[in-house]
Amino acid sequence: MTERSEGTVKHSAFGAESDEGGLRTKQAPGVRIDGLTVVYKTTAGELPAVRDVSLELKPGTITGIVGESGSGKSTMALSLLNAVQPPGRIAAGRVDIDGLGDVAEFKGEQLRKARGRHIGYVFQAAQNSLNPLKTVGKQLLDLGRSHGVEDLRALVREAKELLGRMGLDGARVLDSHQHELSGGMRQRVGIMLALVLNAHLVVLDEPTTALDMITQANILKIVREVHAERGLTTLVITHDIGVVAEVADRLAVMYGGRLVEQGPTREVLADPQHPYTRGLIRAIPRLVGDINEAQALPGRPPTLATVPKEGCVFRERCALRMDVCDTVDPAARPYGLRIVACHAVDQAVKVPSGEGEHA
Amino acid sequence: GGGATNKSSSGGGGGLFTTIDVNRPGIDASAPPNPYNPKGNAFPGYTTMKLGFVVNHLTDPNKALPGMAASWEIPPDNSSITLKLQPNAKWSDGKPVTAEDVKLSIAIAYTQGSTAFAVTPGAAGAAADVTVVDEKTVKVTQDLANPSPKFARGVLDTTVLPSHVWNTAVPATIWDTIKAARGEGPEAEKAREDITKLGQQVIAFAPQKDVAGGPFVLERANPGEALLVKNKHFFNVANVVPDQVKVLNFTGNEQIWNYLSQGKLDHSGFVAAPTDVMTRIKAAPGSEVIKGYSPVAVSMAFNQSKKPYDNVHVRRGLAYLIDRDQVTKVASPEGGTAATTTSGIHQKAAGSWIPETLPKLEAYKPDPAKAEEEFKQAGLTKKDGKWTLADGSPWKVSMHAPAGFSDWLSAQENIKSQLIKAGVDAEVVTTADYPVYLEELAAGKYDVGFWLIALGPAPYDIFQRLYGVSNGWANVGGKVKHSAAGKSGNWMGGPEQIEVDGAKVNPGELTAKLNSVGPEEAKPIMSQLAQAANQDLPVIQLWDYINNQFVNNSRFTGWPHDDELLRMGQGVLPSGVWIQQGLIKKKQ
Amino acid sequence: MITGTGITKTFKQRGNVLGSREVQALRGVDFSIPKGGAASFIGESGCGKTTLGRIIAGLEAYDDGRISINGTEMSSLKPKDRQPHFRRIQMIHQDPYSALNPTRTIHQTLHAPLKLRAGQTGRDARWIEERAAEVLALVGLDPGSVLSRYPHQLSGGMRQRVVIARALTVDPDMLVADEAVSMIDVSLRLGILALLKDLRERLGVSVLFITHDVATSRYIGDDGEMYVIYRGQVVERGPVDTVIADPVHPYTQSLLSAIPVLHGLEEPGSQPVVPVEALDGSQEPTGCLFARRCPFRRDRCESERPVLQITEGAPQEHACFYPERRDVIARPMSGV
Amino acid sequence: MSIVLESTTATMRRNFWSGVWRVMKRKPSRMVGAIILLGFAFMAVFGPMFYPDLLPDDADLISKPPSWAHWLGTDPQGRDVVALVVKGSRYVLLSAAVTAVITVVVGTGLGLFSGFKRGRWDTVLMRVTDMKLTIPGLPLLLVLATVWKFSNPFQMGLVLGLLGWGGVARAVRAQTLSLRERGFIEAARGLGLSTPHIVGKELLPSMAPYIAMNMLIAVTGAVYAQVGLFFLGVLPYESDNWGVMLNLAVFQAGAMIQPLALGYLLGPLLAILLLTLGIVLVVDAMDEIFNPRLREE
Amino acid sequence: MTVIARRLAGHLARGIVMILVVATISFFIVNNIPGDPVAARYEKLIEGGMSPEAARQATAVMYGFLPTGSMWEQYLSYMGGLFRLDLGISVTRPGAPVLDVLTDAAKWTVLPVLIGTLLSFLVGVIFGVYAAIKRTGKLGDALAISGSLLHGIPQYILAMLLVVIFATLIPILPADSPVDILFDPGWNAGYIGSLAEHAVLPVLTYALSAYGGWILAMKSSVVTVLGDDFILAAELRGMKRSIVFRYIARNAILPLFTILALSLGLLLGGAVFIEKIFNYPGLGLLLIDAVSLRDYPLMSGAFLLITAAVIVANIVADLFYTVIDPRVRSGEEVS
Ligand SMILES: Nc1ncnc2c1ncn2[C@@H]1O[C@H](COP(=O)(O)OP(=O)(O)OP(=O)(O)O)[C@@H](O)[C@H]1O
Ligand SMILES: Nc1ncnc2c1ncn2[C@@H]1O[C@H](COP(=O)(O)OP(=O)(O)OP(=O)(O)O)[C@@H](O)[C@H]1O
Ligand SMILES: [Mg+2]
Ligand SMILES: [Mg+2]
Repeated sequence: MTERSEGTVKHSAFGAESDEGGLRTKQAPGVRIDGLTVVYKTTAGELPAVRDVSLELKPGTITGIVGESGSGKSTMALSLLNAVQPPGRIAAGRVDIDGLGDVAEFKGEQLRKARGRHIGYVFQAAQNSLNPLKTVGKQLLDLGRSHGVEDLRALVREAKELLGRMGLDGARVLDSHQHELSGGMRQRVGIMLALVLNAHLVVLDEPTTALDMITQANILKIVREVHAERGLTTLVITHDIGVVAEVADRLAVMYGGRLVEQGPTREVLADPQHPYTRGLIRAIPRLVGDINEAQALPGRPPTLATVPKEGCVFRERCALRMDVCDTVDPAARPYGLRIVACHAVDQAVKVPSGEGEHA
Repeated sequence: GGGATNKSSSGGGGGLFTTIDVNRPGIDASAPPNPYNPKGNAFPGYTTMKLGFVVNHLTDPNKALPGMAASWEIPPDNSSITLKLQPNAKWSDGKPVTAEDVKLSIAIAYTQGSTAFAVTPGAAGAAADVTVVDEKTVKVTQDLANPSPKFARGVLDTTVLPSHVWNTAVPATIWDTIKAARGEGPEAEKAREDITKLGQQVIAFAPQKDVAGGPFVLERANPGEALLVKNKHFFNVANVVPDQVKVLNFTGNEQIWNYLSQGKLDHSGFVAAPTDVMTRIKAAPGSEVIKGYSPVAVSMAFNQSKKPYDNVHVRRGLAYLIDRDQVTKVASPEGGTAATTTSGIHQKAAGSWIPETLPKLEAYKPDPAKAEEEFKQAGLTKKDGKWTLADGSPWKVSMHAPAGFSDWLSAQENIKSQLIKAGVDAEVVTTADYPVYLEELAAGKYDVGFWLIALGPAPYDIFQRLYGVSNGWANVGGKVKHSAAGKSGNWMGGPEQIEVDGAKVNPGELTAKLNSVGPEEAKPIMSQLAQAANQDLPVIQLWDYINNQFVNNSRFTGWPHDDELLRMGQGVLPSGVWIQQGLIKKKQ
Repeated sequence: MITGTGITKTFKQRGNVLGSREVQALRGVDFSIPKGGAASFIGESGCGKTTLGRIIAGLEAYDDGRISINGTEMSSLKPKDRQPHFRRIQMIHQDPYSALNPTRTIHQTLHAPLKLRAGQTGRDARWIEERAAEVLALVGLDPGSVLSRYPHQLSGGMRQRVVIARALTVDPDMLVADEAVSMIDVSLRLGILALLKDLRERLGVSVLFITHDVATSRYIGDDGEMYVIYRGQVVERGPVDTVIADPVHPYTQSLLSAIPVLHGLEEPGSQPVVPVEALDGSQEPTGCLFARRCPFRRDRCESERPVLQITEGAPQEHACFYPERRDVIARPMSGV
Repeated sequence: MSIVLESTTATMRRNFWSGVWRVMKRKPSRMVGAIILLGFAFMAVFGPMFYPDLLPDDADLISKPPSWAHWLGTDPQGRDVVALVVKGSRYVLLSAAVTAVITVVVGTGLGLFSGFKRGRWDTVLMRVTDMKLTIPGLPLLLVLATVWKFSNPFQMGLVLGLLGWGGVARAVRAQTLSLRERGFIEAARGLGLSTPHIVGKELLPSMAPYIAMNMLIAVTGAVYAQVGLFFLGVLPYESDNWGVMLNLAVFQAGAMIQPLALGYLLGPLLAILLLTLGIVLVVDAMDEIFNPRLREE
Repeated sequence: MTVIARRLAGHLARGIVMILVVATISFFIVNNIPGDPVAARYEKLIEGGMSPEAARQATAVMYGFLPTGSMWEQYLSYMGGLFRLDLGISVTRPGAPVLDVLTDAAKWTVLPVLIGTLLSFLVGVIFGVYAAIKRTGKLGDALAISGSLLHGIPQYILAMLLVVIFATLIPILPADSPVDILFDPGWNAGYIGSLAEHAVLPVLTYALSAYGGWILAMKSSVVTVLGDDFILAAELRGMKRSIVFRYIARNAILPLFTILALSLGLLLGGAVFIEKIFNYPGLGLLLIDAVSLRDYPLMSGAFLLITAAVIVANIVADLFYTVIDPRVRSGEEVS
């Protein structure tokens, strides 16, 4: 049950031709989320956990979504598979995936087939995403049967290669039950199951939460490498900016169900525009430098019930709060390569229009 | 209720006769066809035959219907009985019934102890000798050391078993042992021990197959019921109508009510039933309740070693308080008639035995005033409407009854409520079951309990319930010994001498005398005892039982209606006797 | 002043009839935390940080070694008499959700220990109430709005503050904060860390900080000491900033290498150390505990176990035969 | 300030009851259940006072079907069935209460002790509990009925209670073990709070829904068991007792075959069903009542 | 496999201890019964002029264990008999060894209980799944409430209701003996049919009274499993509904199997009411009869057998769990 470090892996495995016609030929799809609103039914009526979110995942990129607990990250990730669990539902918006269409409209078999084969999902609590009574191998076969894979042997071979790629002994892992695997191994099995059917869009919900540092670094490395090797479009969801900074090309920041800022990771990190992003980055403890530079955000993140119904969701904790914030929900506007939803930023852009396009 | 009985009257010819065995514990599939096994699947009257089937004549204890014995002769001095067996009697396997069978059956009876065949020294009415006169004749003589007028009854009430089956149950030398056991000294004692041991053996004896002497033979039994089929070799087979008999197991009164109201039973012994249920039963097509004399009465008995029941005035007071009509109406409206008075004799028999005395007895009609007077005489005082003992301590009439006896419990509940209304506190306490009840009763643990009396027809049997062992008088070898209250089963604890119309009498001695006198001599003694009981009230006679039998005329007719045929000796299924006697006919 | 020497602890996992597994959670750990001082324990999951913290807080028995609190040697006392000493060391649990009794209001939660204290010091009910408000104010909460609430009516950060307030009711000498911020929202973590630091400065409470997030350990005070623990052994120990900036033990280095780099703000170190294997506690090596995973191991590492020591060229204590400085940590990009 | 604080305790107490009220109001079924249970409690405590010690009987009205005068008819003694049910409720509910108290006290006590102390005591106690749980209750009761007389509701309750604590002890121990691992228990120990405080104030309230639920279940179990025993007729007859009524109704009044006597059967039967219903409905609310989070919502 | 063997050994050891404990308890209960029948009979024989030795022997024939001698001697001889499977001789059926009587009765209990339980298990589990999946709908609610109520109604009341309805008001089913005597026993349609017909009501009662428990247990088990992440994960991987359903069912039913085994053990003794009301000649009725007729050897024998059944069921349940749950199999405990 030891994990081998990479290096001994045959990379050719990924290039090998599969018998399933067309599987290999697929391209990394682009995804366009448009005006997505997801509501949960509560005692206080239907409340939005994700509100009017638009986001584009460019083919072949890794996008990271960060946000605090309850900001709607998982809800949004699930929406990508049209899998929001009752009492929640997608109330509005589209989720267009290249080669599939608007997933939000999908139903029944069509939806099921899309999941797994086209969209891989790595679960937030990957620790528990396996059936405790069945070996990984058996679950793999179930997966294959569900998707009409004819050559199950090839599927197993593929799985073994994937696991081997991630530094695990494939045969051994396939023969194991979940409780026989460590957290890091389970997470890798989760990634394997998301990819084994050759999905090219992968959603990872908090892939490293509850793992310790070294394992986390290991998993992140795997995510990055597999992404590159298989040509994927990847969405990583996390509350830890560090994780995003490690892997993501683009970064989207969520707060109270809204996307408050998105853009290329480096740009956002280096020059955050939205006061929340700024606060979030400033709140990261740093290894070096003056510890007084880092500051906690005042106040506390909202819950479904306390998210303001109108106006800016962040205003309670915002240093730049203006009157308009109380009544008008700031629209998401382009800011260079970025999109920011903040009245203050709007003004800043309007006034010194010439500069600041590139930081 | 079962649905199976109707649909499969598979027997043919005379059809299927359905009855129920009200004796408990009932049919047990695994039990052997052994009449002595407590759970044994032998059905007296159907599969097993007695020499004669004793019936309940009002005054003659030796009256019986012919069984294996076709006829018998008893000399006037009651010293012997000569039995003539049925000339054609055969066992169900075709072998003839012989005098030897009878002799072995008597030997086996000895191991179990019976009235006529007991090894207990000096037992009253015991046989002295058994002689096989010829192939079909047996003579039994009585041991005249302590004779009993109902000796013949004891002999006739013997089950006849096939010796070719049962000879393995007891050793060939059994008669020697019996003889030895009837003597005295250590050898006799040893012999008696052997007999007891044989008794256990006999109880456990399990013949492979039923060899029946009666009109039917056991085909099979399961836990709920037994199937009997006609015995082709039965001597009176020509007059036996049903081809098959289904004997159901008694599991509760409600089960019988259910069967009866659905008309499923051709005959059933009596079980108490509430009025409404009775109405339903009677409404079933063909249903009939036939009534006859039952030589039993129930009484409320006192433990006179406990205060205040030692005082006759208290007992009389209670007698004046209890409305027996109401008690009977609540507790046993069908099965009994309220006792007109306490005489110690069933009132029907009392009319024959003591016609002159009966009207003179105090009736103890409900009369609170008299009761109050009696209580006062006993020194009881009434405080706040409640009677208390002479010393001022509270008084509660605590009545005991065994749990399953619903009519007794109803009666006690009713008496309780009557007494409480009259200012006498009362309670009903149940004992888990009858054996424990008897044991605790005998141990003197109860103040007041219910007690069966007037067990006719023999005069001695009638009064020994009041003035016998339970009240201190033991009749051993014809000699009466009195033991003190609380000793040797004397739980009634009455005085040895009581005053009857000013004269002191010893009721125990008088009762013992009944055991050896003829009917005419018995009458004055009974009159005296009845008066004694009436005045001293060791018990309050509550109601006299009526013998009811449920029958159904839809399939069979010819049910007997006279008293004597209705109730047979202990444990006999009367319908079997009626059938073998040829009384029962197929309904045309 | 709390010191410990040679603390060992072995857990016997209760197995079935035939065998029980033993886990060596601590193997002779020495530590010393001065009054008002700070120390942090870092290390991978399962390396014994919590166990050590619990032992220090008196919540767990230890097999061997000695602990002295303010000069009193604990093992010389009867278990009963240790209690008051250990009460001076309060544990702040990782999970603020389970650390507060959901059926009791904050008032009730604070009231119980205060009452005990009031009984010991002969103070009255009024003092209890005042003190309750005081400790809440100390942790930056508004007593008026918090006292009558149930834990579920508070956010994670507020709960953690209440937990700290509760610890303060007994005027502790030391707080043991076990992953005290890992379950708190990112934006609020620093607030709690700042509070701990503040308490240190204002009340002179020393703080023992347990974490696997190395960076946070800086925030309870730069005068603190850092203990890097691996499989029950302290492998490196020294002032926080020194250990972070200048680690010499390959294990410390791999821990620091694993910290995600904030690309755009930071540049990764040039010599990252990646362990060869994952942690596998089932084998008991004879030599250096880290040898199997160490990319730099040599023969000696397999046969001999290094002890914590100071060698030339390294300012801090370490347990490595071949200590070497490597540039592992990410540094802020110049110009940002 | 302190005045404000002192009043919080009172407010909280008030809040608790208003919370309970809120929880009960949340579903109409719970209200129905609570009303039923209160009705039974009232019936057991005060019901018998409405009737004379000795119920009036009427030999002319034996086993009568329901009528205006006698809603459920009369028994074979000519007594009113409703009156019998009411009078009988005291025995049943009193012994059930005794059972519940013993079950809960012994079960909770042992469970807490075992789970809290752990170690050798725990092992021993749990082995004993396991053994106890292995012995099937009803047969054991039947056997015990031959020795015990169960002459009053207290004894009955005592025996049933002593037979019934096993499950509770197990459950409470499991709960204790899991709660013990919770931070707040450890914190309380670290703060030097006394064991009675920890057990009484910290552990017990967290287990209150559990215990309350078990108590209600124990009540139902006790009612069934004792009525059943009397029904089977293995216990000595008791006047004014539901089980005896059932027994008499079935085995003496023929209620099962005799629709006219159905009232006599229905009396205790409906009482038991209603009690069951009440408990089932109320158990549903226990979790919410004792959990402040669910209560306040 | 060693885990299984080890567990089995432990269970057997504990089971034997348990049997001994129960035997001891019942021995002492029997010895403390008021109006001790053994002593009473012994006394009677003595009074009847028998020598102490003979009386002792005569009583021994009846009761299967010695009534005299010190309590210890009696106890030891009783326990000795136990090891030889000798439970003594029934009092109400002299000559019949208790063990034979018990096995006779047990066969009447086992079959209906088994059928009734399995039936209710099957139906309850299926409806339970349904109630869990539709738990927000009307039908799910109705199922759950019906479950709670049936679960709450005491068995004897259910049995009585069934008798009243199907045997009295609309007499279409028998409720008396276990089979019609008129059919020849054996493998013929009539006999089997009659057996079946007579078993309908008892089986139905078992089934109905257990059904409520199953539906509730299954519902809550399914709801728990539905909340487990791996189910959502399977759905998100696009697994077929049938496969996901199997995952749910298998994981949800696992804890129920244990309860099933245990309840089968308990039902042997729990059949008391049903057998009493339907006059079904099984162990329960036997026990009541033994109690009400004070047949002590039979009583303690029946009690022992019933307890043994529970112990065996416990062992079976645990081993079963060990076999089907990989977590237990590998020696890890799951709570
Ligand atoms: N089933 C549900 N019913 C009601 N509200 C829900 C449900 N699931 C989630 N929510 C609410 O929706 C909001 C967003 O939840 P979501 O799980 O998407 O957050 P998240 O960003 O993933 O948080 P975390 O970091 O804790 O995983 C939260 O406020 C949460 O309380
Ligand atoms: N009560 C216990 N019984 C048995 N083993 C235990 C117990 N507590 C801890 N251990 C073991 O001791 C070792 C050290 O555990 P500890 O909890 O101290 O680690 P940690 O460094 O705090 O880990 P984490 O970062 O995951 O909190 C681990 O291997 C753990 O499995
Ligand atoms: Mg989430
Ligand atoms: Mg820890």
